[in-house]
Amino acid sequence: MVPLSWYLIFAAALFSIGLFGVLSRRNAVAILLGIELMLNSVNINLAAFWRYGDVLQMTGQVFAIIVFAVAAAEVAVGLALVISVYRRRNTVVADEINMMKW
Amino acid sequence: MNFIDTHLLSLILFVPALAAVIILFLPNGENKLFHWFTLGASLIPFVLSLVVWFRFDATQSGFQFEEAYVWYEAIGSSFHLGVDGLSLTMVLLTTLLTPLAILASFSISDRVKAYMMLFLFLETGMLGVFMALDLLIFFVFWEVGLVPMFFLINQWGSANRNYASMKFLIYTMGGSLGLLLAIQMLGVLFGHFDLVRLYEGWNSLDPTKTLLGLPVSTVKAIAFWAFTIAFAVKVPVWPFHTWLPDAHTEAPTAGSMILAGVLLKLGAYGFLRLILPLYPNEARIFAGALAVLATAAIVFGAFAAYAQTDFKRLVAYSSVNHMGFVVLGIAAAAFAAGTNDATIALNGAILQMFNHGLSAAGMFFLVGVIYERTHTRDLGKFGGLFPLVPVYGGILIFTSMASLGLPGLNGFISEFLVVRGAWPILPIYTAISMLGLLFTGAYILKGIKQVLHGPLNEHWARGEHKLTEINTREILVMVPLMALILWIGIWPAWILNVINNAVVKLF
Amino acid sequence: MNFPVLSVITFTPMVAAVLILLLPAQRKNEARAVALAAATFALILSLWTYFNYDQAAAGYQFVEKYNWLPVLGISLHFGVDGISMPLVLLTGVVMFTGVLISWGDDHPHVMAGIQDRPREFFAFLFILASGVLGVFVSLDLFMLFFFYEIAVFPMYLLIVIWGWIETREYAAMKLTLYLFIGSVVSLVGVLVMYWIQYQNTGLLSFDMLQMEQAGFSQTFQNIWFLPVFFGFAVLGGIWPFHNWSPDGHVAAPTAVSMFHAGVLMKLGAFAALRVGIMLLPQGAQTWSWLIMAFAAIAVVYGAYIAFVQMDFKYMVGFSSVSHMGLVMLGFSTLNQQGLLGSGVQMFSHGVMTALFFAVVGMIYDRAHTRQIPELGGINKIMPFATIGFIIGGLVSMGMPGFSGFVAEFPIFMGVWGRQWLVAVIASISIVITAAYIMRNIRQVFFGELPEKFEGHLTDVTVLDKVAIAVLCFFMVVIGLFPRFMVPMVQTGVENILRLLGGQ
Amino acid sequence: MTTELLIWLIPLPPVLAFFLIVLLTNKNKALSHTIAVGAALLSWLGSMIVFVQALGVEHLGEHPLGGEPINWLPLGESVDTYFKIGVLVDPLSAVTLFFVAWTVLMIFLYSVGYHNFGQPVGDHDHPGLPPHGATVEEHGHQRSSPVGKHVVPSIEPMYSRFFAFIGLFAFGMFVLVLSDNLLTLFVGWEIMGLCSYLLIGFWYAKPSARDAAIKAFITTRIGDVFMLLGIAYLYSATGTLSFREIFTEGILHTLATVPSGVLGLSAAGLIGLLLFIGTIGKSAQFPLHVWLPDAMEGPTPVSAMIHAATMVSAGVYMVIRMFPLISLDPTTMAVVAFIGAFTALFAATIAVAQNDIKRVLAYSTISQLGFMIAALGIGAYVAAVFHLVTHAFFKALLFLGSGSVIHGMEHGVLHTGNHKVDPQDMFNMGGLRRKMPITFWTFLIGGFALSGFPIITAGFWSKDEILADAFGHGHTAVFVTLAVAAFLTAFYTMRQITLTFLGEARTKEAEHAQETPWTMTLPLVILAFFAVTYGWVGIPEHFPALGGLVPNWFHEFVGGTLAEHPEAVEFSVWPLLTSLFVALGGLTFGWLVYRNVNSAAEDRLQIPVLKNKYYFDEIYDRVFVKPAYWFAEAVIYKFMDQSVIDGILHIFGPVTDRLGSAIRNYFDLPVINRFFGDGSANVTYWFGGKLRAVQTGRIQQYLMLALVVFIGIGAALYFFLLA
Repeated sequence: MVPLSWYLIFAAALFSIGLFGVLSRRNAVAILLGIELMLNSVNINLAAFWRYGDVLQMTGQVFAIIVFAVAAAEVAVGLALVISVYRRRNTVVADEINMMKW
Repeated sequence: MNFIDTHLLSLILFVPALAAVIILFLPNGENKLFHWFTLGASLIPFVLSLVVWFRFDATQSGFQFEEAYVWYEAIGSSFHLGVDGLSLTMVLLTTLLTPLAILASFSISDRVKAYMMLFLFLETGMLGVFMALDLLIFFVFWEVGLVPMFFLINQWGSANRNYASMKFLIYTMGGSLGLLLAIQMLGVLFGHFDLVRLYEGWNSLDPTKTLLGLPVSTVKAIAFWAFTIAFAVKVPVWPFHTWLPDAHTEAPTAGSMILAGVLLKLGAYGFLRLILPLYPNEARIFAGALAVLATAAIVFGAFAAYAQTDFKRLVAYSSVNHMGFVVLGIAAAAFAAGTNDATIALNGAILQMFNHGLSAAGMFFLVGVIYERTHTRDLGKFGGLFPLVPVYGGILIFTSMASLGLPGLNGFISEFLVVRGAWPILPIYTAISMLGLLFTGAYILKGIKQVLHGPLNEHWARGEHKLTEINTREILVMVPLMALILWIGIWPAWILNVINNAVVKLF
Repeated sequence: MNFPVLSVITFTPMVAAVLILLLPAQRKNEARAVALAAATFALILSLWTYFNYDQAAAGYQFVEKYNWLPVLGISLHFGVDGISMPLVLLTGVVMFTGVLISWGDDHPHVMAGIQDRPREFFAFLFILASGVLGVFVSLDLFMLFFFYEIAVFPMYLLIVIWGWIETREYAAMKLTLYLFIGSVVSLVGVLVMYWIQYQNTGLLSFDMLQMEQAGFSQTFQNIWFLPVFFGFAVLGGIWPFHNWSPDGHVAAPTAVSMFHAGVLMKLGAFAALRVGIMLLPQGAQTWSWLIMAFAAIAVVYGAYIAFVQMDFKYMVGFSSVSHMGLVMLGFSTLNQQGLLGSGVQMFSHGVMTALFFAVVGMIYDRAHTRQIPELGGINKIMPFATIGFIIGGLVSMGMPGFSGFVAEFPIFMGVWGRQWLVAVIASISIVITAAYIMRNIRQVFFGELPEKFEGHLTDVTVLDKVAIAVLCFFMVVIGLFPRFMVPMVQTGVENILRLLGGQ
Repeated sequence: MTTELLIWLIPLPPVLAFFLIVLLTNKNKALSHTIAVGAALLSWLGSMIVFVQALGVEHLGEHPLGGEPINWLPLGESVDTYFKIGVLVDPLSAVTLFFVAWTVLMIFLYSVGYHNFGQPVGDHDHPGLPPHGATVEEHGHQRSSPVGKHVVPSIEPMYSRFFAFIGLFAFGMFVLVLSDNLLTLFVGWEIMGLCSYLLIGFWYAKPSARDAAIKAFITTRIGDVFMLLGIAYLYSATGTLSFREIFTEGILHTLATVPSGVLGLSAAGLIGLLLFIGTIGKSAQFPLHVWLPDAMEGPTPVSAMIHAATMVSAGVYMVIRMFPLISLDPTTMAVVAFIGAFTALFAATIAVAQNDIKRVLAYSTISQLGFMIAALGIGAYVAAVFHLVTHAFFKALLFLGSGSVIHGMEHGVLHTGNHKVDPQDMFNMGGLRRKMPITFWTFLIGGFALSGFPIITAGFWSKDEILADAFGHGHTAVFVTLAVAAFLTAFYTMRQITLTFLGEARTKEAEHAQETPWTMTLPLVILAFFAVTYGWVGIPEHFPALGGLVPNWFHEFVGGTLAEHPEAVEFSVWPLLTSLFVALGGLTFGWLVYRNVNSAAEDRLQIPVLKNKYYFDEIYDRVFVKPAYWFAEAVIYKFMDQSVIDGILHIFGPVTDRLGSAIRNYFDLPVINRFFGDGSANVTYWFGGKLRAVQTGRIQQYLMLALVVFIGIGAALYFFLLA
């Protein structure tokens, strides 16, 4: 079967893409997507380690599920914020959301 | 009854304070009530001290009627009371003068309640100093006396009272700083403040040892001066005397009576009770300096009094002059402790303290009497009042003569004894102080001349300014004083015996 | 000792605070009533404890110990000894009187006391009180800190919200910063001690009774004593870190000033003693000369500045700098008389200065000025307050017959034991104190009553009189019968001397 | 009643009278003078009894009366160091007691009349001023028709007070005479001082009287303080003041040998000198004589008489009493002799130029006392005592006489109502011998006695004895001086008599003068009797013709006072001739000169320097009084107390203030508050401001930063841990 390293490399790549998205995109939604990518890359890692580790222990899956939950919550909150910002400011560009800035 | 027997001193001491507290709870505005209640309350200590006086066994040495209670054992201070011939005389003087002073202040109508309370507290404070056999207690009462006096002057005094009262308070407190420190040092050294034990312990210190990093002799010298200055300010010895004319002049009549009658004695008492026994050597060494100051007080006091145009100030300066003799006697005794001359000098000094208490109180009261009627103390504004107030005039002349030291009256005995005792020891100073004695005559006669004699100042003769004769209450105040003045002048043995025994035993 | 009296005392104010906050805002008098009830209760309890403290047995009594965070060796460990017992009582007294005088007079013309949002005021005040009490009673270093911070933080709000409009932000911030910086500094020291103890004895515990046996090395103590001691001493208003205190006094509302000067500063001194001197005795011996120097400076310095103050509250503020200097002076002697004196002085000064601020506040609330030259003739209007202030003044000038003398005399004796010169220098302050106290009494209370006050001023309320009376009572009783307090303090002092080794 | 007790009791009645009058009978004049005179009578009685008993005692000098002294001041460890007082009657005090008792009684009696007892109260008399007389209406036979009104002398307003004072005075004198020690003697001495003050200033409303009183008191007090010093010295040197103990061989010897360390005098010398200064003050010797003439301001003439005749004798009495001690040191004796002789002459010269009848007598008193002092100074103990006694009598007589004259004149003045006429100025008198015969004859006797009219008057014998002693002991200078003085004495006495009594009345007042009541004349007569007879008890044995007719009792008796009996100086004719010459010469010369002088203008002896008493008052005023007051006020009070001492005190307040505000404003506020307190805050603030730039608010920048940091830390960890 495919060695663990492949999964890891794949996850790392996915993470990097996500990170790049977060850092480079100006659109808030896109940034959120990037974050999703990063989370999921972590999930892949977790699953992979579980599979190659002690199968009887459920920790890997459990953590992955927790991450799903967190991610869902985060998307929900995040999108809600973005929408509310858009309603007020007619923009979803991160740089223009600077009300909190001094 | 038994309780009274065993607690005589503390009763004498605390009855006034207790009465003061009671007054606090009496209904306001009842001036008459306050007057009489206070008078009664102040008479109790007098009666009790008479009891002590008659039960006192002059022949035996040491302290009598001793009482000791736990007070502040943490630093080794106990509430230790006791009297010997020296303090008993002063206690008697205090308890005698206070009722008179209170009787004298019946004319006070402003805030009588507070006034009377202060007065009673004042009495407690003074008595405590005379009775205390514990240095800390001594200091406690020493300071306690100040506050009521401050407020008496500051609240019921005349025009310049603020200045005078502050001067009095700060000066005396400043003076007693050294006392405080020295007492603390003694406490640290010995772990207790008990006088009776200190008398031995302190003098038996090995002079070669070092205390607090200083040689014992130095420490003693410093402590000696600390004590001396505190007492010198109180006496007051020239040149620490300038608070006195101000305080006396501004104080209310009764206040001046007590101030001159008793408070000044505290200082002299301190000399006798603490300095001579505790620092015999230092006292001997510095007696010369003390004598110089005493002589200065006598001479300059007399001159300054002679220069006054304010009747009360004149009398105030006379106190400086008279207390100078006390100090002179003390200096002489310090110089030649143990000799017969010293004994005589001390007898003179102590008797002089008592005598001055009588005559000065009387003089201040008489000044007050005429001040209440004329509202001026300016000698220039009087003149020829004798025909208007013959009785007052007679009393005034009598008291003045006592203060002048006329033989046959009390002042002469003590002054003679002081001179007699001091002459062989400090002849020069004694001789110079004679000049003071001469000018005593000068200023006394000046006072009489300006007030009573000469052409009548018509301003007081008629109309709303008409000068009224001294009234019965006021005469009542003077009678005991005059009686004692005369009695001591003619037959001093009754009091001198007690004093002499104390002196012989103590020094 | 089954009944947990100490924790009850400590948490009573806390609970009361919560209760008060639950009340609707406009019901001022209920809030006051609850406050008064709680304060009275605490006072009674503390009195009860005070009189049930067994002086023969000495040591820590009414001890309670509950595990709080066993892993780190933190426990809710309460207990009082001869030093802290009087301070608990002091807190009780100040709390009680503070509530009384904050009740004030809601006469439309006067509006004395706290008329604005009393609910919140009392709530914060009680949290503060609770913290203070906690510090005094806790034998656990962590808890001590815990309560210490609790005590400090409400001050900010109390001053900022109810303080004197002119300077309240400045003063509040200044005070908070000083105190927090101080506490942080000492916190570091404490944590280090905690750690070293772990190394030495292998046990993780903040319990001070155990720390006493931690066996800190001489060098360690020399190094860490200074931060620990001075960190706390800042709250004790030690020179040259005293400056927050007069400003704070001036800005704070009356009751807060009373707490501040009366209790809070004792908090610092107490903590400095408990943690600094008792846990690092050799360090204390090494550095006592420094403390003595600072303290001596503070004594004279404070007196001199107070002498020239034209602002009544500043005058009192600096006088308490001077008096706290005496406390520190007593600490620095590290001998029986000195520590004894400090112990008593902490109580005496607490009561005395509380009284001062109470009276000053009463006058200010009515006359709306604190400028001494503008005041005068107050005794015609508030004689009772006048008498109170005079008694306080006599205490503060160390007049025999009052608690001040009982406290100061041993302190000076202690100093004599160490360095007579300092005693001489420090004693100057006595005269200066006498001078400004008497001068101000004369001016403010007996001077000429300015006509602008004619009829505009009202006498103090009954509650105020009660407060004054209570405070005076303690000063006089201790002055006349030192036995009332001294032996108890002495038991505490014995313990300290034991730790200091020797004796 | 034992003699001792009696002696103790003698002084008491007058003092009791004093208190009775002051306290009780002040209002009732009759009662007051009854009490006073009664008291004087009792004392007189006692004195006479004691005197007689003293005469009976053998060797009174060795065994004086008086008995055991009693403890007065308990001093020192044991009873024998206590100070004891007692009474003592030895020959000296006995004779003194004799004349004191007599004169005192006479004064008391005389005062009744002098103060116009029985006369109506004055119209506008004022306490403190002499009475101005009262107007009475005479009614004719029809009661309703007033015939006319005229002014009569009015009673003294302070009548009772006067008797109280002289009562106290008598007490003082008796105490002084009877006491057996120097201290109680001093007590009496000073009490008399007080009385003289009170009596001179009796009419206190008169500024002149008031000032004279003060002058008298202060001047005598100068002497007194030195005397007190002497007493103290004596007491400390010998441990006693009792005459019995001091005048014993041992003590006197030690005193004579111990040096005092002052001017090379022996202890005895210095003590003697100090005591003698006391006498100078009391007996108005040069240079402290100035008070006595002013003392005449007192109620004419009684207080004057008290001062002149009695009190001043006290001074002499004291030196005589202390003679054994004083005589130990020749220097002191020389001083005494000099002062005495000088004063005698000096005063006499002044007396010559005085017009006030009393002042003449005052100066003559000073001069006569000078005689006594001089006699003592040359060791003529008995002579001094003798002259003391005789002088007391005739001088008393003269003063009372002059008083009587003045009283008579005042009557005249009241009659004419012309108050400008001074009733005391001798040039307003003249021819009074007819108006007031008794006064004239008694005054004549007194005057002759004073001037030493040979044989019959007492003054002759005493003065003669002094001159004889001076001559006999070879003190020529003293002898000459005294002789001249004696001549002058006789001269001004005659001048006085001539101007007053002889010739014609020079004023209407003198014409209307009238004789005084019996209460005043009776004393005159009695005193005149003694002024004559008393001299006969002391006639020297070897006196031609008279010598030995009567034994020289006085010399025997008084001489016995001394331990070694002074032998009488052997008789020499020269002094006798001298005294005869000066007495008679002076009298005749005086009469010749003044017989027809009618006004002060014609008096050629009105030399300013004499008239103004050699300007002593002015000099003293400039040299002592004014500077003293200036010193007291300007130097001591204004400068030393108020400027220097208070100045120093007043520095403290401001200094504290400055120091305090300096600390507050230049250290506390700037350094501690601003620099450290706010300073640290500001630094933080500034730093924060600088750091603001980092906070862009761009989430992606933050993330980038986080990434960089993460990588950095990761690298670091990698580097440190793994590698």
